[in-house]
Amino acid sequence: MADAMFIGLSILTIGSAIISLESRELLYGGIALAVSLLGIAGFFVILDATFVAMFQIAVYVGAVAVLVIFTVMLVRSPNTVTKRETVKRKISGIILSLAFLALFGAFIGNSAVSQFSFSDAVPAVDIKEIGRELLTYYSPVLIVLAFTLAGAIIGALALARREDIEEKNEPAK
Amino acid sequence: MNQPSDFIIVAAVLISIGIYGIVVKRNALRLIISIELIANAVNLVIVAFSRMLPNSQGQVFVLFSIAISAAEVAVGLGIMIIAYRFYKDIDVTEYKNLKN
Amino acid sequence: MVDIFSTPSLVTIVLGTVALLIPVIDALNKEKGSKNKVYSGIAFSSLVLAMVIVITRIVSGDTLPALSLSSDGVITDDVFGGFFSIAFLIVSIMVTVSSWSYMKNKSNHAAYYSLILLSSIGMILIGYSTDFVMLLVSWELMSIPTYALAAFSKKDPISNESAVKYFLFGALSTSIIILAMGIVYGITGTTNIYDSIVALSELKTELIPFGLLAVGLFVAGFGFKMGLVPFHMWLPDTYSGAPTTVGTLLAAGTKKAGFAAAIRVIVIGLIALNVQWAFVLALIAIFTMTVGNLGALTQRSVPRILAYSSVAQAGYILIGLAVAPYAAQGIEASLFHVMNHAVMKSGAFIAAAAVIVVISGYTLDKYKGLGYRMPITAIVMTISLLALAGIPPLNGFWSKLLLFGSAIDSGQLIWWGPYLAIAGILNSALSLGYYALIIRKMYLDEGENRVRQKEPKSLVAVLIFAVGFMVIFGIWHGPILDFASMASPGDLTQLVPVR
Amino acid sequence: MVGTETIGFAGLGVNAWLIWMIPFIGAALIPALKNKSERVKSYVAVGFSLLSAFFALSILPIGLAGNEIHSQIPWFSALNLNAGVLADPLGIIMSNLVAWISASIFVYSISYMHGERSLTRYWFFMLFFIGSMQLIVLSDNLLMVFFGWEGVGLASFALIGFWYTDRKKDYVGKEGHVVWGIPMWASPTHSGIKAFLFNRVGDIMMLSGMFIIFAYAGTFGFKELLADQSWAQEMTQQNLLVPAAVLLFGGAIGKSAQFPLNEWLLEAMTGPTSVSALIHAATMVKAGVFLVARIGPLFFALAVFDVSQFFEVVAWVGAITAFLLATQALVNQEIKKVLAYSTGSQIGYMMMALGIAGLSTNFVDGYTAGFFHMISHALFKASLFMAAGAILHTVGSRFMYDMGGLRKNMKKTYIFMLLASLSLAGAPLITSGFWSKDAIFASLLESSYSLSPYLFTIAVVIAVMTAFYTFRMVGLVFFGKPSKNMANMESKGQRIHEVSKMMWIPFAILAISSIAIGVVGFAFEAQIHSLFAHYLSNTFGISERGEGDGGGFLGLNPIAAISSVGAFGVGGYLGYLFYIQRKADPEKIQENVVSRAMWQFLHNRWYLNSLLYWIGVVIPLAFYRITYKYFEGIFISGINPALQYSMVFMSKVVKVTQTGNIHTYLYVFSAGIIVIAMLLLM
Amino acid sequence: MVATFLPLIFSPVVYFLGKHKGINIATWFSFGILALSTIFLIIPSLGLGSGGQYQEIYSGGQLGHFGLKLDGLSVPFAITIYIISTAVVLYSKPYMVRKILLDHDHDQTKSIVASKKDVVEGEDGKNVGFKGGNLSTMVLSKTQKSHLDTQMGIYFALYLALSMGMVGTVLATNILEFYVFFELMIVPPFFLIAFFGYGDRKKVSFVFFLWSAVGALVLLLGLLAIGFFSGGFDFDVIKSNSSKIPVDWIPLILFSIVIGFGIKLGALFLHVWLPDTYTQAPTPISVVISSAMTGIGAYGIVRIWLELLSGNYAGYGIYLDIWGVATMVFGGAMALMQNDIKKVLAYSSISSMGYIIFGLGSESVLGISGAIMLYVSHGLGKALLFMMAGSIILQTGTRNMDKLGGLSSKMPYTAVLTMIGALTIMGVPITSGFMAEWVLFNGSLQDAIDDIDYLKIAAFAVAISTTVLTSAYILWMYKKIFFGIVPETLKNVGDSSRYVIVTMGVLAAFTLILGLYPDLFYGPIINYVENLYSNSSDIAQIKQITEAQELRISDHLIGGFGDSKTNDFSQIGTGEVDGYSLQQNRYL
Repeated sequence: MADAMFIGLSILTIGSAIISLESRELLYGGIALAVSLLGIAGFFVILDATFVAMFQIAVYVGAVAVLVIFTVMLVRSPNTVTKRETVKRKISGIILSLAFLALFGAFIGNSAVSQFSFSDAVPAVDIKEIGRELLTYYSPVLIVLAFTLAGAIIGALALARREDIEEKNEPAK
Repeated sequence: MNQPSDFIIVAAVLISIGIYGIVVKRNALRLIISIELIANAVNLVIVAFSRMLPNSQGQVFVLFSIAISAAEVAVGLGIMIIAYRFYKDIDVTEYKNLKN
Repeated sequence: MVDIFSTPSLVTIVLGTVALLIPVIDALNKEKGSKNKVYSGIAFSSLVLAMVIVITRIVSGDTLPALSLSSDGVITDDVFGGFFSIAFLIVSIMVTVSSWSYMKNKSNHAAYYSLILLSSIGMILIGYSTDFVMLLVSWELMSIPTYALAAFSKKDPISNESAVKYFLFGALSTSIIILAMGIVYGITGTTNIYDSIVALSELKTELIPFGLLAVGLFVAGFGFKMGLVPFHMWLPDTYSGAPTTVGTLLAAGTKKAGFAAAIRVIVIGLIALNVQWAFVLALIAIFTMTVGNLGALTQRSVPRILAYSSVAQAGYILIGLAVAPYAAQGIEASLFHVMNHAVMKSGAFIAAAAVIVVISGYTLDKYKGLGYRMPITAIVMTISLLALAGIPPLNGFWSKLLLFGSAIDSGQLIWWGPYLAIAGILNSALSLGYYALIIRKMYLDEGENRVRQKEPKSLVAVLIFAVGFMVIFGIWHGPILDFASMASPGDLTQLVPVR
Repeated sequence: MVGTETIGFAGLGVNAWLIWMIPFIGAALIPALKNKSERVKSYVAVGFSLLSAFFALSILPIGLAGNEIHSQIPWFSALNLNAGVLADPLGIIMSNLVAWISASIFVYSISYMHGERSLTRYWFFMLFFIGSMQLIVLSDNLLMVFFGWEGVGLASFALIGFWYTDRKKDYVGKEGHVVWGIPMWASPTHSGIKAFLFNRVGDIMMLSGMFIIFAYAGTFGFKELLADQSWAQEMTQQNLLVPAAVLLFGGAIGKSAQFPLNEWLLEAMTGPTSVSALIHAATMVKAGVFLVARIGPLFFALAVFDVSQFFEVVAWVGAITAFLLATQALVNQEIKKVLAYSTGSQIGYMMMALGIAGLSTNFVDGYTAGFFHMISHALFKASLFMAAGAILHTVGSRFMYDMGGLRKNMKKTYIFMLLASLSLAGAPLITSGFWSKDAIFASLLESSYSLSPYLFTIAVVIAVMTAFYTFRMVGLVFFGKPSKNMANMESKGQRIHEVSKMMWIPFAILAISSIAIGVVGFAFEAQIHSLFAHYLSNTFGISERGEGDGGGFLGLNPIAAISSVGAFGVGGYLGYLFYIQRKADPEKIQENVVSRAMWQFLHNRWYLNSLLYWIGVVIPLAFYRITYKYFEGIFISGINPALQYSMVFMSKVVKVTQTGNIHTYLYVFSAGIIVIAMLLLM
Repeated sequence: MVATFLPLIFSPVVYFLGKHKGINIATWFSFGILALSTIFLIIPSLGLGSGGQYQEIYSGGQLGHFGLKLDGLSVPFAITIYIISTAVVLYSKPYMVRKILLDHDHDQTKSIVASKKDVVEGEDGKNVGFKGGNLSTMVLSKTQKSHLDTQMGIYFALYLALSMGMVGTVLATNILEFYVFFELMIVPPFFLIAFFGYGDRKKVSFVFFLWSAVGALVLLLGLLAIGFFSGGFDFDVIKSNSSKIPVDWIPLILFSIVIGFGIKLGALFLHVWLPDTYTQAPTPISVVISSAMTGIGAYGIVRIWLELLSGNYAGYGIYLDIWGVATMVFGGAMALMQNDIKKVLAYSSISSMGYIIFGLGSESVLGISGAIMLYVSHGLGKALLFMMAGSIILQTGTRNMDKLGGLSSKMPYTAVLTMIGALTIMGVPITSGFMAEWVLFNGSLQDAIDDIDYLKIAAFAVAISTTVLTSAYILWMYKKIFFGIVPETLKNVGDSSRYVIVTMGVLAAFTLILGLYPDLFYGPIINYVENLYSNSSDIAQIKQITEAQELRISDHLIGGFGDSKTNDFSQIGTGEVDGYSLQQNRYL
């Protein structure tokens, strides 16, 4: 069963990823991104990482994608939609991405990665273990993460804050 | 089927798409979207490894990674919004004041 | 778990508290008006306190010697971290103090200093990390505030553009780093660096290409921060576009954090794969030096010259990394140059900042006759540039000397070692072209006038500190060199069982 | 036989030291008298020269007794070199000759240089010259000889260019006379430089020779060289002995104006005539002869090693020079230059004699002949020059066609010049020139050298020419009608009169002594001969073949005497016919194509001067100019811009890639990852 | 040996003195410092005698010990440097005062637009009969005065730093220390030329700086290789461990050393920077860099190659020989082509450096000693000539030889002193030049003969012939300046100021003293070089007089005057009679 589900998820994820980039309307792109992220969450579920999947949905789909969509709506203007990329650039981009694929293929093919396998004998990671790791070994990281998020918030706030006082002095940009 | 390499291949495809996006797309938001795709693909790889080993550290890693991406995006979008204020546009090809 | 009284914890606590307190104070304070000096003062004192902590810990000998790795924690308290901490703290202090004048007429001071402090924490923790995850999060703690800082001049499209470029690159490279870490995790089963060293040394041959992919991705990910060619392209734009103090932080601080991470991860962590990466790093080093210097040669804007110059300097530092497995003094030399370059580049950038503040010019033409208009700034700029060029007896000379020397030393084991030294030497010669050009403009060309301008006190203080550092530790290079050799892990081949 | 050797300044040694030191001290003092009157300077200078001469006289008895003084002081201890004086008979006689001739010329100078500016300089260099010359004569090693050697060169340079403002009247040569694009006239400073450089060429040869010897012997001292001859053995094994000797002789070629470095002497006549008399006739140019006289026996004494080639070189160089210059003297129009040609030619005789000495079994004969000729030549040539100076002083022109008929106006000058000229021409029996030339002829005839008959023939031909041009000169100057120039002067009210006593007495003395020696020529020659025979045999161990026959004197060789007399007769008669009696008009030469071509050839100095200029100056300069223009100007100067442009170009390339477009950046970033990953995989 | 650092320590002091107390005090203060340093330097040197060494080691560190050492090699160099430096301080005063004032006036009168115009051209036009000695009587405006004081302060400060750098280089005991000083001595001239030079001074100083720095960097490569392979940077360590250097590295190291020092020496192909620099530098600085600084390259070659890597010297000598000869000829030939006094002298310096290189390549004790001595001699001689050029510029306002002539009547003292300098350069006896050159050539020829190497002999022949060329251009220059008719424009020219004459006189006296009594320097030099190669068969040794002869002389020392029966040379003569007669038979 997992096979079919895997293929379906793959198609969903990859397809929506393509759509998110190639859709004419940026808004649809945002939505497609959310779908793609959901697909990833699905993969996580397949991989027995439900906690991570939940986190993915909460943070990525719930926060990031929504944030993107909001931004899309905020910055929406005719320009953002009409400009298209030239074919030349597209082709070079495709070449690069294919090169990347080839690179990964080469590395995977050259190494023993393709022989990796999941051993069903070993049980999947327990959520509790994750928690324990988080609170013991990784506890300093958690604190640092807190600082990181604080930094992001402070930074975002500082950027988003409209500097009305100064802007009055300088009406025209 | 359903071997780790399958997940890695999916991730590789996603990364390639992301790479395509960042070198082709003019819209700054699409660039962010591309980067997010790459980040997710990477997470997928790690979770796959985590399942394969099996090892809890990978999942913890991914948790941090997701959180970081979120923080990054927040700041990134802030920057984009300011950029939009200047140019009334978020076409990154317009941002060419600094060159040479 | 980590000892709360270890250096990184103490520093994090001190700086973190202050960093979070500053915006809070600002939010509570309803009174309008600039609080620049106050915040600057607070930030400065906390940084000094952190510095005192680091130094006391090292001097008292409570820290672990050299570069220590263990599997029981994500951070360690070793001299290597201490060395980088001191370098970063010096830069942060210089940036903070100079911002006192530089940010006078700008807004949002609380956030500004807070971000600087947070970024400093990030940089410091990178130096202490022993775990990929810790490294990653510290990396981001360092990066994210600087994205915001780069865009800090909100009325300036240039600043914004630099931030856009920086951000996109940064986000991409973060993903690359995560991928690399994921691969290493995948083939070793651990995120701890020490464990992965052990695991890698027993790596199956079939998996080596996969490990090499990780190396490549690491090089790209960290190389973005370090400004290595071909990952350097954002760098000149951002360094020159961002507010100059932020440029200082980026050039002198975060760049070095890249090296700290690279030493921790690539040189030490992936030492087992040295045969492959050493040569590639060497190639990159040569390209980096050359491109950096060539790029700087015909620039008209001084911050941009300095930006390109820091690309080139990254190449020099990379020499030490590349030959580290083959020359006992490689890492030591790199560390030495990291410290020196932090001060030299800060000095130069802050001098440029002073020029922007005082005569609001940054092009070479504006620098004409600067020797008469802003004598202190000009002399500091001169000394910094000479130090960057490696003119003895300034400190830059000694570290370059050691770098080239270690490259030559490695020639006993690898054929390409000496070519690194030759390339470095030729590039040093090339770099003189633009360093001397700036000096020439400042002293020899007639400017608009010869009226002496008032130079801001805080900037002058920083500049004098920088000059003092460069000259004193140039003539008396012993202490820093000894410190660097204390911090360096020594003979790397002894570190790990080589396959 | 007692040779005296000392370390330091003990005993008589100090006199030998003082001979050359006193002039130097005097020279050092002269500048201190800068602001004193001309008279003070002059008398101080003359005083010093006389003092030196008296010291020379004081050691003369030692020399005549065949003894020697050798005194050394440590000097260059790092190389174990000592400074020393070596006053052997050769040195002592030469030293006296130099001292006394120079003293008389100094006296002459007081009057001759009266009223000139920069007398300080004049006296300084004159004294400096004497000091250096005595240093050459008396020093005991080649290095110190070289010191003096360069010292006289320097003084010569300074004095040739004494009139450094280059007024037209101080030039030499006929203006407008251009051969092969090379001007044949020269300004004093030009001549000075020319003289210096020609000498320099000789000097480097001499230095090379010295160095080769030093490399083997480790010393420069004559005594040391003679004492331990293992060096010569080593050098012979390397085939270096003859080259070294010839190189040393190269110095003599330069200094004595021998072929092919003869040209400087003619232009050296731009100096004041007193200088010409002292330096370029009586003393300095003899330094080369003296050097050969110094080293000749040394090499000859190394008889086990074959150095005959060296003497062949000496002899033939002498012969060629003598012939070359004598022919040119036939046609020259300037009185001083005629004398200068004659000087070079006579020195050629001396070289011939010294060379043939080494080629014959009887070394002493040729040696004595050469040295005797040197003495007699010094006397009469100094006298001739001073007399010529007196004439120039009066007439104000250096060209002989501006003179004429001076016999009446300047009687004393005429008489004494005639006496000296006779000596030069070799008037039989009463002149020293006759005896010395005769000795040379004799030694040539007696030589066992296979080519000596040719040398003898050449020598006789030269003697004919000598007599001819001597009479030509006397005729042009003193006989015939007064020239236009003189008429002009008379018309301007300038009386052409006899020179002052101070001027004519010195050359009178020299001319008379020349004749005096000639009168007792035979005895004098015998005296010198026995002296040198002793000297050579004692010092160098060169024994006389015929010593056992008693007397050991070469005697009056009838063939030599006859040919000498005949040469004088033929040459003198022709000269008399053309220029004194003026029976035949020398202008007729112009009418005949062959003779005109010959005249032209001689007048253009065998094209030798031009050739040397082309080789030594014009072609190198052109080459340098090309180098300067193309190599230095384009290639070397181009390095900087080329580097600059290439770097700037590459910098531009880097800048072009920095497009400012983030897509480019990201593209490069991504591609970079691929490249690096592939590199790693390799 | 605090002497070395005195100038550096006091260099800022001089700046402030100059700025606040005026130029006289600054001048005499600088002079005092340098004179004091010279004395400090000479005292230990005298103690050395002709051998031994005096060493001070100061501090240790990872990179080795830093000390200062005086031995047979560094003594001549150090003393020459300090003597010239000291003398030039005094010389600088009148010269620089005039130069600065002229520039200042120039700046005032001329708009910035016209700033490209050549300063020298501007000077050519007018003839200022300005006497440096009469400064005190000149009325200076206040701004002029303060400008002058400041500028002179800067000048002397940089000047002291320069002289310190040069002395430090030759006294260093550690290759890194050596390198530091080596670099240190190129920075002050850069500023000095840029501030006070002529013509396109900015560009020239730039070129000078770049080339020197490039040379230094190339050198650094070699030094580092030496240091790292031999396990230490101290001379002593390297010397004892030089065999550790891998053989295949030797050519590379030597190459970098030779190129590095070659640039400093201005050897052919690497002389690009030299002519312009010498020409456009202010004359006192031309004096110092030409006579003292350039030759330090020779010191470097001797010290680092010949001494430290002595095992690898022989065999490469011929290349140095040929290069030296080419440089000599080239420099001399180019000097003949010039019209500008200083340019002639600049090319002449190239030529002289060619002599030195030639000497160093001679692979003989004497050749190397001669080359070292030639440094001293060239220093003194070239200093005199450059000073002459300076005083000509000072007095006439031009340095174009076509516009000069007959000056020996106007400037008799200068003419005489110049002649001494010229003789020194030409290598004519009683000047130190001859003493240097003959030893040099002698050594070279000795080596050539020892090796029976025709290439070397040919090189020697060309080299010694080049002395003719040297004489030619020097005399030609002398003739053009001092001989001939005085041009109308120069009728009012007088002799140089007392400062100039006295300084030149002192240097002239030194060259004469050395010419007469070369032991002063040759003692230590030859001793040093002999020690270097006492065991090497590849290096031509000095041929000593055999013991028998030594004995003979000492016999006389005891026996004294009058007692010399022992030296009957006739014995020698009779011993060879047979051989003699044998030879004669050929002609019979």
